[in-house]
Amino acid sequence: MAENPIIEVRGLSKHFEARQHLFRKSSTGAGVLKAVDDVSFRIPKGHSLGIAGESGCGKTTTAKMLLKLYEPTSGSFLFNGKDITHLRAKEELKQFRKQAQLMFQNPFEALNPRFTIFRSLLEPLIVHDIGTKEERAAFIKQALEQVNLIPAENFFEKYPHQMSGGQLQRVVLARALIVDPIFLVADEPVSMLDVSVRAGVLNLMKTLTERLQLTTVYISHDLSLISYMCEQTAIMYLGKVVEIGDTMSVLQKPKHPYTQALLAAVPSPDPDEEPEEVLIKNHVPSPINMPNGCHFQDRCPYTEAICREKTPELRQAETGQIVACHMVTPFFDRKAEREEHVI
Amino acid sequence: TSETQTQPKSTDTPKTEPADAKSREIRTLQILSRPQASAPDEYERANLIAGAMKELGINAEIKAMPYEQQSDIVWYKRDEWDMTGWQMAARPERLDPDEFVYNLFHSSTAKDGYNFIGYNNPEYDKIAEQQRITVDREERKNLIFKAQELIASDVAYLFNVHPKLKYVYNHQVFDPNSVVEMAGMGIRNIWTYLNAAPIGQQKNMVLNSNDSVQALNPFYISGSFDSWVTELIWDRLMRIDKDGLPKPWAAESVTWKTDTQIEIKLRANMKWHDGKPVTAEDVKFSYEAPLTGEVPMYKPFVEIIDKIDIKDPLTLEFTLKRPWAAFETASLSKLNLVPKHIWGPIIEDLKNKPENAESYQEKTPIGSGPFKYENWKFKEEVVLSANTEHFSPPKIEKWIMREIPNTEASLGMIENGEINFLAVFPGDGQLLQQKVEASPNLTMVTTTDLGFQFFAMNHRRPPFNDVAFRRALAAAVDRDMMAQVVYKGFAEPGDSVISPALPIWKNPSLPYPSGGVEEAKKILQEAGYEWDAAGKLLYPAGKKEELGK
Amino acid sequence: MSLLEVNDLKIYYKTSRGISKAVDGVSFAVDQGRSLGLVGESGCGKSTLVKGIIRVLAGNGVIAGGSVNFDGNDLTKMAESHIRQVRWKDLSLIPQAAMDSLNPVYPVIDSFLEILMLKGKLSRADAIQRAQELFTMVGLDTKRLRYYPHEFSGGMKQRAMIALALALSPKLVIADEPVTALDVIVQNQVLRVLKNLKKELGLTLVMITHDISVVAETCDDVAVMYAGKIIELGPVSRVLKHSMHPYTMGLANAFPNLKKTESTLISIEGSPPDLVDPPKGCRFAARCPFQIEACAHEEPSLVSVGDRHFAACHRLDEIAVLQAKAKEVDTWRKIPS
Amino acid sequence: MGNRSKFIWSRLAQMVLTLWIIATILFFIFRLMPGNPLVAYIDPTFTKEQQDILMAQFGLDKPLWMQYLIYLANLVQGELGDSFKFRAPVMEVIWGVLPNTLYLMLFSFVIAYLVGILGGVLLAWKRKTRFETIGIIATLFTRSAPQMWVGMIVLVIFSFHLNWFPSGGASATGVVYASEWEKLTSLSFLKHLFLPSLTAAIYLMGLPLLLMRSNMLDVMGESYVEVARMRGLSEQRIMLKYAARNAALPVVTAMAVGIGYALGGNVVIEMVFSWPGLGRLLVNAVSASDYALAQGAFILSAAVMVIMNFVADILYSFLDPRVTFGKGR
Amino acid sequence: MNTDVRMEQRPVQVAYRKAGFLAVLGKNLAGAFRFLKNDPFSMTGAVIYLFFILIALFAPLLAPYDPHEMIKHNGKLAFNQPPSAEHWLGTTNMGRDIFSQLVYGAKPAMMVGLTAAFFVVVVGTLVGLFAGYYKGRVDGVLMRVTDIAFGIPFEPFVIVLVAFLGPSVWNIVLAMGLLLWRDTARVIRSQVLTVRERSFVEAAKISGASDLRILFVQVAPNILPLSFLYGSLAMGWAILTEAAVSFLGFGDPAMMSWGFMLNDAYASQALSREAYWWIIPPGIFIMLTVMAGFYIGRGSEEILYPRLKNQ
Ligand SMILES: Nc1ncnc2c1ncn2[C@@H]1O[C@H](COP(=O)(O)OP(=O)(O)OP(=O)(O)O)[C@@H](O)[C@H]1O
Ligand SMILES: Nc1ncnc2c1ncn2[C@@H]1O[C@H](COP(=O)(O)OP(=O)(O)OP(=O)(O)O)[C@@H](O)[C@H]1O
Ligand SMILES: [Mg+2]
Ligand SMILES: [Mg+2]
Repeated sequence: MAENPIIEVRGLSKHFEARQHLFRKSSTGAGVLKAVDDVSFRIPKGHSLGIAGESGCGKTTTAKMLLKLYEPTSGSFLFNGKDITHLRAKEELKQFRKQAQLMFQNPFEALNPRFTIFRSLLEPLIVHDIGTKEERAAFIKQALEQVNLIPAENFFEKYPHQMSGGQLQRVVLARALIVDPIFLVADEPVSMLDVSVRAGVLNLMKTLTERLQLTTVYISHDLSLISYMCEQTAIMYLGKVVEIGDTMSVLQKPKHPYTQALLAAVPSPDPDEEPEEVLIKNHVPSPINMPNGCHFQDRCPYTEAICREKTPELRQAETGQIVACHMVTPFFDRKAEREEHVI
Repeated sequence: TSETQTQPKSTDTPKTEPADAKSREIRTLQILSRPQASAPDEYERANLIAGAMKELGINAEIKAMPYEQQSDIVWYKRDEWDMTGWQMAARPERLDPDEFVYNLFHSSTAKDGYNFIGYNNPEYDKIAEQQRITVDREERKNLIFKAQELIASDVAYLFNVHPKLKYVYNHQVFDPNSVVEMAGMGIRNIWTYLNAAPIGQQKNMVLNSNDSVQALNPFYISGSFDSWVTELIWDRLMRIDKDGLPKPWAAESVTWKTDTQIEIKLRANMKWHDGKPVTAEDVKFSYEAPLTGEVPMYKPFVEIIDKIDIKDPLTLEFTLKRPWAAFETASLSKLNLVPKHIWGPIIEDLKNKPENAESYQEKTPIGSGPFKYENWKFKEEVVLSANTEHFSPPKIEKWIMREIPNTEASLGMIENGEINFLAVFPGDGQLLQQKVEASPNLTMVTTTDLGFQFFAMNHRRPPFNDVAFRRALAAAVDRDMMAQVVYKGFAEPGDSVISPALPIWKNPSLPYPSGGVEEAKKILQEAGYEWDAAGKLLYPAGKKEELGK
Repeated sequence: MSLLEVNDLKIYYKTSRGISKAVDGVSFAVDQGRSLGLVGESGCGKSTLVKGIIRVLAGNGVIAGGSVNFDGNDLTKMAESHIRQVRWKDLSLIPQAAMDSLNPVYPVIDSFLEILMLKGKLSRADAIQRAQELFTMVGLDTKRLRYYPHEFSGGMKQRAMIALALALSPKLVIADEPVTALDVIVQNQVLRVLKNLKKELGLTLVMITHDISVVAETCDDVAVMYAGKIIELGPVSRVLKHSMHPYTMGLANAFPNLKKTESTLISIEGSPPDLVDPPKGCRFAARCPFQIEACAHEEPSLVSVGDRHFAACHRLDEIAVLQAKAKEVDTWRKIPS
Repeated sequence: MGNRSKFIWSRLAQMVLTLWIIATILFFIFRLMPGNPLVAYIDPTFTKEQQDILMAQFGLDKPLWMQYLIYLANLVQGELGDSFKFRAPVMEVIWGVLPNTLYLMLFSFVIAYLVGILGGVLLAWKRKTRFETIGIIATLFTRSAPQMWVGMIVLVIFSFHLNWFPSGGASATGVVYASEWEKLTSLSFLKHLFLPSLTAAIYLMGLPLLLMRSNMLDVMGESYVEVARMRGLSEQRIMLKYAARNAALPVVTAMAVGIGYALGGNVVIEMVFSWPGLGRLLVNAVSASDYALAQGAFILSAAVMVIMNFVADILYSFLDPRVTFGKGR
Repeated sequence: MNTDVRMEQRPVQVAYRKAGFLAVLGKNLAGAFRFLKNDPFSMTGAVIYLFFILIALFAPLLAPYDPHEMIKHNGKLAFNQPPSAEHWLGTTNMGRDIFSQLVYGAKPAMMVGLTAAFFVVVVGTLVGLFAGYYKGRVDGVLMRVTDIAFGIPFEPFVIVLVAFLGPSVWNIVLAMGLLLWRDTARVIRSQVLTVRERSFVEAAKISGASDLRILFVQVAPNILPLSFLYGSLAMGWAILTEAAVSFLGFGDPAMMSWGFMLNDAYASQALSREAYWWIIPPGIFIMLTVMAGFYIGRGSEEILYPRLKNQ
């Protein structure tokens, strides 16, 4: 691919120590929880990547590492070609913070309940020393108008609890955009919103990110939303990326049995459509102390001996996307190297 | 700190002030006192004294502090304090004037002994030494009188009062005629315990204490309540009689062969509480054990003894290194007779250990006294039972001392009969009297205390190093008012270390200054003191404040 | 006669700001063996409605009118002691927060035993047996009966609650948002469990959700609620395919469809009215792109628009035009935010 | 398992560390005070030799660091040194009063927590009624009243005026009990125990009562209580098995911590009622400058508190299956 | 929507930044008191405090006598007098006016209460904030220190310290200050632990704010009301403790505090004398001030013992 990626992630992992009860034998036991395990991808400038997967598969953890809220256990993270995995220097970190922003799942939580909207939007300006007093007011006004909160002045002195979820989510977006980021991560940005307003926020995000040429990572368990928002899609399962590629290929011609199941499980708003059979067994196993081999082995309808022995490598499928499954015939034999997981 | 309300009277002070007034100003004097909470009377007296000083134009400030802090300063920082509240408590051996007269004022004890005020008068020293070795009572009395005169005219102490001891007993329980009053000690004494005759169902004497019994140990002088118990369990060769004079007790006779030789005949058939006989060996052991170093507190009382010879199983001869007038009181009436068969091995054992006999607590203390140990519930009560085999058996069956730290409660308990002898009452005498008068069962007996309350002045420091200043202060302090206000009449104004309760030793006419503020001012003026325009007292010309800031 | 008939039910909350008319004249019926989906925006009164039906409202909630006929009895008039018998035995409700619906300090089996022994009058052994059956029925490992609720995943808890709801074989099960907050695969599993039970046990089901896809997949009928009122009611395929109310149309536009990626999502701007002081006319008027004069002061009533299909709109007569217009993005843009 | 025992071990290690630091602070507070620690016990008329003997007897003749090491070594063996005042091992002196403190504490806790928990449930049950308002205000009264004051009033009424209970002490005059059990079950002892316990309980019960009430209100809003109601369970059952059971968790913890506090002795009450307990012992020791004893009593109370804090944690996790330990979430 | 929001070159203004910080802090402090307005209980508590603060301030005007003065009528000491027009609450056994003492007693109560509360709020909040926010080692150390504070028996500690440092109110306050912050710290910490998990804190981090800024600008305002609540409770504890310590005889003799009055009454056998006018009023006043704290805290004892869930 011609364009240099803004985001490049190589073998990123995050492990947690599991907790347990003092007296009772817990169902999980002690051990290491591999929330994210060896994840790699690249996102070129202006592109958007959707990450989907079941609850607890490590989506949020990945997002947090992308925003340097978590220090990865291993692997590296390149931003604009620069390795910033272990970036500590204050100024540089601040610079990064200005360029990478997050949009939160729960807008009711994302704003300080004791701050007015104006105050919340002012905070990043103060932190980054942007503008004079008058200019700042203008910036905030602009930012609110940009997210369709018009007339902006009406919202200045409001507190979060005085606003609706849809409005708040827009404020959250405005706050993310007010520092002119080049990279935006949206972690389930609309899952807390009502259906009727959800579309509004999504459309707004879509147009703004396109107009501002933002590189985005969009996290959701809702594949239909991802298909609506993103060019590329990564499917995660228990800390690992199992399938990644163009949204079209991944969602229309899924190769990994997990992706297939996931797609089959999405209910259709069309009452006449026959629901598909979801070929998946059991529950998500405990992410603590995973067995050898493929993480999906216990639920997969196609499991064979090799799945229990060897962790499948990511390989390119004939449809273009990259898949981690022993059962998918590789498009060409060469093992897809991490650096090559370009999308 | 606290200030009194009275303003200095400037009417009779000179309007013109001396030119060098500034340098002659007397610093603010500090009066140490225990806090009102723990010693209300001392604190109130300090207030009254500070008030009197203010009237003389002297700034005084009361510093309240716990007793430990106060004593640390008074004992160990002997030149750092000005005035302090203090008291001398009544103890039987203090019925002999020696301790007060010698220890408190002899210059030899000024450095690290009892003479913490730093009183130094060679003439007095001589008298104090003389009375110690004057065995003849009349002769000694003159010396004691003279000593008191000197103390009074020098105003060695700022005497306040001899409080009145207030005891209450239940006359439905004890025959009033059988209750014995002891000079300077009141009715709470061993003679009452021995003599009190129960007249009803209640055969026990139940009295109160307001602090814990610390130990029941014949070799350890601990708290005063401990001594109430120990003197009952352990006999002594002599005991102080109700007239304040020692009389033979376990000894049948005490005969002074010479000024330094005393022959002691033991009573026959005395037995320890464990049934073993009391022998001369035991007596000798009792007097020699302190010399081993394992009984440090009793050592001072036996050091004077040169040797003890056993003449026969019931006769001993004590030889003193030099004559000592107070020997009967301070030694023969003081040391407990201890069974050698019990304590001998203990003392031997202790010789190799850091501890000494003071820390040894017998499970069941064994003495030969009129009461036997029965039970001790820590912080609750001590129970003794009558030793019917004693040569002077008590009439009560049991002697029980209950620890009741709460004064209100002790009052309530004597009223409702939970106790029948109020042995300690630090509270308001007037109230006690009202309660007793309102009760058909109770009788109150008050006695002027052997001990006394005073304020010590530090003779090492100006202005107290000036007799005139001390005399003026003494004149200004209204001791009658103290007795009336602070003690609600339950005290007698004091002017001597010897209590009026001891007429044999007390000098009735002492030259202790009085006359109030007017008289005080006169004394000061005569001594050259002056006042500045604001009415503040100034040192006499040529003297300046050296300790001020 | 229907198993459950709700007639003009009104449920109000006393709040510091005044009376909040959370449910304001709702009528519907559920026949034996059928399933009704209740959809609507957050806060439109769905939970209030079902809680009102079995009278477990919060302290400040009152039933202000109407009746609830269940199995021939009016639940609103029933004595408390009597309705206590009905609860769970004849009618069980899986509440919205099923995740936190089990007493956290007892193992899950205790909840089953309590119900089965106390209300079902089973012996302990029978109760355990029955609990195991129920667990198997919803696809849970019977070993898990001894676990504590917090040791269950969200989907498992939801299934356990379903099992518990079925413990006494009630005639009607009401499930309040049984799959919200579950991810797709688990959601799919839970819905499958419900569907199977419906098929096998002939369960009558009322299911609340705000996801019309869920309704489309699971229910026979659907009622669309808006601001305390039902604005459209009918068989699922009719309501979703031939929506008669602008709100329902809007709702359909707002749903992304995985199979039709080219379509744009359209949102309904604005937010529902304040229930303490609802507008006089149609409650949706302020957000409706087809609003006319009458909408502002006259409340439309729920009228039949065909085969068991009802809707409440003043412009039902021009419905074909509206339906066409509703598909256009610009139609919905005109509404001021 | 690993994590679990690691937690317990690390908590134990923490406890030891905490105690060590407290002991050290205490040691230096007592030693670094100006003046001779034995000031109240060394009569200035003692000869130098006598003073030295005394200093040696209490180990005060050695250099400070050595005293400290000896002190620590003794502490590890449960040795608290000798009381200056009683000339007896501190441990022995403390043992003499500890049972009484225990009885007073247990009795008052039983009263307080019974009344408190029941009262809390009742207040929560009757919420938004006048009963509740009055109940809360009354409870706040009991919680705000100075204990000595309540004690005095109780004393005047029940002892001085009505003469129902003795006015002080722990046992009747001259009674000797064959065993602690006989003492505990004797009417006379219980009579002595009653007033001080009552006074302590009046103060203590406020905490469980208010805590229980507000927890109840919290829990009653929880989904599982609502659902229990949906299940048609009886109101009593819901209140007790659902609401109260869950609401009691923090109360139990509070009680464990409270016992820790209380074992130090309730100084004021022991003072007013002449109760021979640890608190009074400590105050007496402090005012009598019996540092060894004060230090010992203090360390002991501290140890009990530290242990009870630990017990509270463990108890909580025992009672609440949801509590987890470790570093993660 | 059609404005381009690219804002590239923005001048830096440091001064404004600082002013903004202070302004926010000030506003938040004001916000912390806002809860008073909405809660009749808290309001009652605040009114009681105000009442006593006024009494404390105007004591010399309100009290007819100096509280230490031994009053003489016609040269005779007026002691142990029952209430009369002259002495509304009678006199003590030393002839001091009880009413005047009561009035003067408000000052030390308020002084002790407020300073102790201040100590508790400041130290407890800071410790709680840092421990909760920084977690890890900082938390470890601070919480160990808190554990130590929790291991020290409170009343005995105050007594020991006061016995050593001398009987002054300030020493009592110091002793309380050294320990009482512990509850506040623990509660604030657990509160901070939850607040710091809320996304707006993450949002602030993502916006590049420094830890200290997040701590004081974002987190602190959310826990301040709790701190004030604790302050009000601490005030009650402080007053009760001062009373108890005074009662035990370790009080400041120069301060006419209510606890001291109770001690005086008790030591002077006011009970046996049935001088209720001497015993009851100081008790009531102590009770009222302490209760005021509880009222402000709305009796929320549960905040004293937060569930240990998240420790
Ligand atoms: N701070 C943490 N400490 C311990 N475990 C964590 C932590 N954060 C996340 N986990 C665990 O890591 C795993 C992945 O969590 P993550 O939040 O990334 O999942 P997710 O895909 O975002 O899930 P959801 O869809 O529910 O938001 C989960 O098992 C979670 O419990
Ligand atoms: N106890 C209550 N007191 C006052 N108002 C209440 C109460 N419970 C609910 N409400 C209000 O009543 C309305 C309906 O609430 P309800 O919970 O029934 O909505 P819902 O449709 O179930 O919403 P959701 O989809 O969010 O669960 C809302 O406006 C809500 O704020
Ligand atoms: Mg997530
Ligand atoms: Mg709901």
